Amino acid sequence: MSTNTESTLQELAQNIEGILFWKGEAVSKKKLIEMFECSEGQLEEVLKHIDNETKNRGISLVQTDSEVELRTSKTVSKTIDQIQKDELSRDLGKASLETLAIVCYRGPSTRKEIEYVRGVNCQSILRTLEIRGLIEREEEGSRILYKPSIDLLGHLGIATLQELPEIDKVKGMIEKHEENTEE
Amino acid sequence: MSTNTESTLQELAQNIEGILFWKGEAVSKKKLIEMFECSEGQLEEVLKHIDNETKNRGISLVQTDSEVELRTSKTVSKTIDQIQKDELSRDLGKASLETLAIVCYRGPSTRKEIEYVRGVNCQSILRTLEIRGLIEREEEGSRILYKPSIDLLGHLGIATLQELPEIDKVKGMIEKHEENTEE
Amino acid sequence: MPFEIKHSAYSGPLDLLLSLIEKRKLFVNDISLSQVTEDYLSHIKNLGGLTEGENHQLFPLHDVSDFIVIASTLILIKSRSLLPELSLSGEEEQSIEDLEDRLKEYQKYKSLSAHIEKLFRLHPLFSKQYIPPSKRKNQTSVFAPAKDISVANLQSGIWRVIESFPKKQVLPKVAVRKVKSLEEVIQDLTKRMTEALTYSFKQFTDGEISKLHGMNKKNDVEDSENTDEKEVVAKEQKVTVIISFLAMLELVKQGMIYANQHNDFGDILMESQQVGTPRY
Repeated sequence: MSTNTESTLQELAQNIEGILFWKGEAVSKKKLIEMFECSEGQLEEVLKHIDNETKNRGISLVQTDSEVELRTSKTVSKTIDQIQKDELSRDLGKASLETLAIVCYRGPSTRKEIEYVRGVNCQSILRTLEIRGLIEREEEGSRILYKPSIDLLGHLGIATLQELPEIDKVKGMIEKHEENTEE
Repeated sequence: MSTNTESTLQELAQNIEGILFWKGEAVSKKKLIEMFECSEGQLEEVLKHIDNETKNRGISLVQTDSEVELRTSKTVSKTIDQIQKDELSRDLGKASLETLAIVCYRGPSTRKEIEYVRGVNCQSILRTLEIRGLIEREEEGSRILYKPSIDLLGHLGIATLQELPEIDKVKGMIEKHEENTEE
Repeated sequence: MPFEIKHSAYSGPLDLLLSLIEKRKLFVNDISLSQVTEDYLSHIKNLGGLTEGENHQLFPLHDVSDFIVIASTLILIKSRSLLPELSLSGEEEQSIEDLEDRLKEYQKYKSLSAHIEKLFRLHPLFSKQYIPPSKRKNQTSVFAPAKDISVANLQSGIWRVIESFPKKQVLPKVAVRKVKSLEEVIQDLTKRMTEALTYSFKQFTDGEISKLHGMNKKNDVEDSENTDEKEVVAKEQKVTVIISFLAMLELVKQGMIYANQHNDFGDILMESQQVGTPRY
């Protein structure tokens, strides 16, 4: 019984890793669940398994809440950077940096929320970042939320948002703040 | 000494696996030896190592005498064939239709131009449209232009794009949008 | 006071405000806010005073209105710090608290954005390279149309795209109202401050009288005389500050004129050159 579950998991892991490799781009978790008729819990377990197996390897698993992608590992970036002809600019403007910091650290945010924090109209910067593929919109009821894309995580060299520096501290602060304001 | 060699080997394995993943196609062994300034023996050792690590995984190493490539494992190929079939027959949906419409109405366009008009990153959608044979790329110097395929025109039942309804009006509006924001 | 930093160096009013505070090595609170009010106002005055040749540095008008809205709250804070006698409405108190909170919140994300800046493309994780079908080995080209591909669907698709084009920047109604209310705030404050000032002068005069009185009475006690003298000096300084502040308010009011003029046009599209034309 237990071996059976394990072998199913192993098989699922193989399949999902294969699909992710074949796709070569971000795949939505919802789609994977549909594809393999598995539960969300099973998928998370499988992804954890793949993530573990790819530790210290040349390939790594990058994840957001909704998507997952196989990418090269941090160790390989230098080598590829050297091979790649077109050097990508490392410069992001102030408006971009602030907006990205908000969606990364604060979590998915509406345009209004981002504008409240930044104190300026953000219509055009959000459009620019969306065109560059650094942020994505997600519809939640009638609200449109902006959130980091997998490509942004790739650019930042992190596998999940949890790897962002200071993220735990900030998350704690935000929760505390919200508790306070609720009073 | 031995640990040092091992760590070098480990690092080399990571890099080579990463490069093979990133390339997504067969790479000549000679090139890898040049790239990493290693010996043939070292390369063989590394490839053996990667081959071992990818046993029972979704990705596996395929080798000839002169070339090496990462591919999806055989066990997964059936699943992938099925998924590919499903994907190729699936309806396009709103986002893809919008992108395809831009390519048709605007005429040959770079990815940047398409994204600018749509206001959203279109990389993944353009790939899907290309894989389905709905659009084709045309290389013009270093630029890549996307245009509707002849098969698509046939499917739409039109001889030229000029036959698209409201084409002049739409073109004018797109041009106006592009002029406005360029300032 | 000329600003050595170009306007484009700020991503918005909170950025400007924060950098003014940090330049003085202060913490964000109502005291530091009142200390940088003049710097801030002289800065936004410059926003309207740029020559046309420099107009690439201009903010779109809706951004200018964002700057002005913050200015209104700063003026309240400054007024209160200068004249504690000035009573503020609940709403005014709230706007001061909100600004402090917002600035602290903004400060947090601004400092976090340094991590993003540092990490961005430092050691990126790469996707598998995409190889177009035309460049793949042993791959036959496919044509896989879908049921929903039709001329009609392309037509409706392109219209959805056109409808999603960003609308030209129209001065938002809310901002117009806020800009208007800023002028009201200034007029109102000028009036209230003049009244409070009169009261201060009265106090000042009273002080003078009591001082004279004291001098007459305790001619021989030097210490108390000194204390009184200090008090007078302090009050004189205060009055000077208030007078210069009122003069400054005038300047701001003049600065407002250009924003007001836009108001007259109502919801008209804003051209940066119009914004750039100096109005004083």
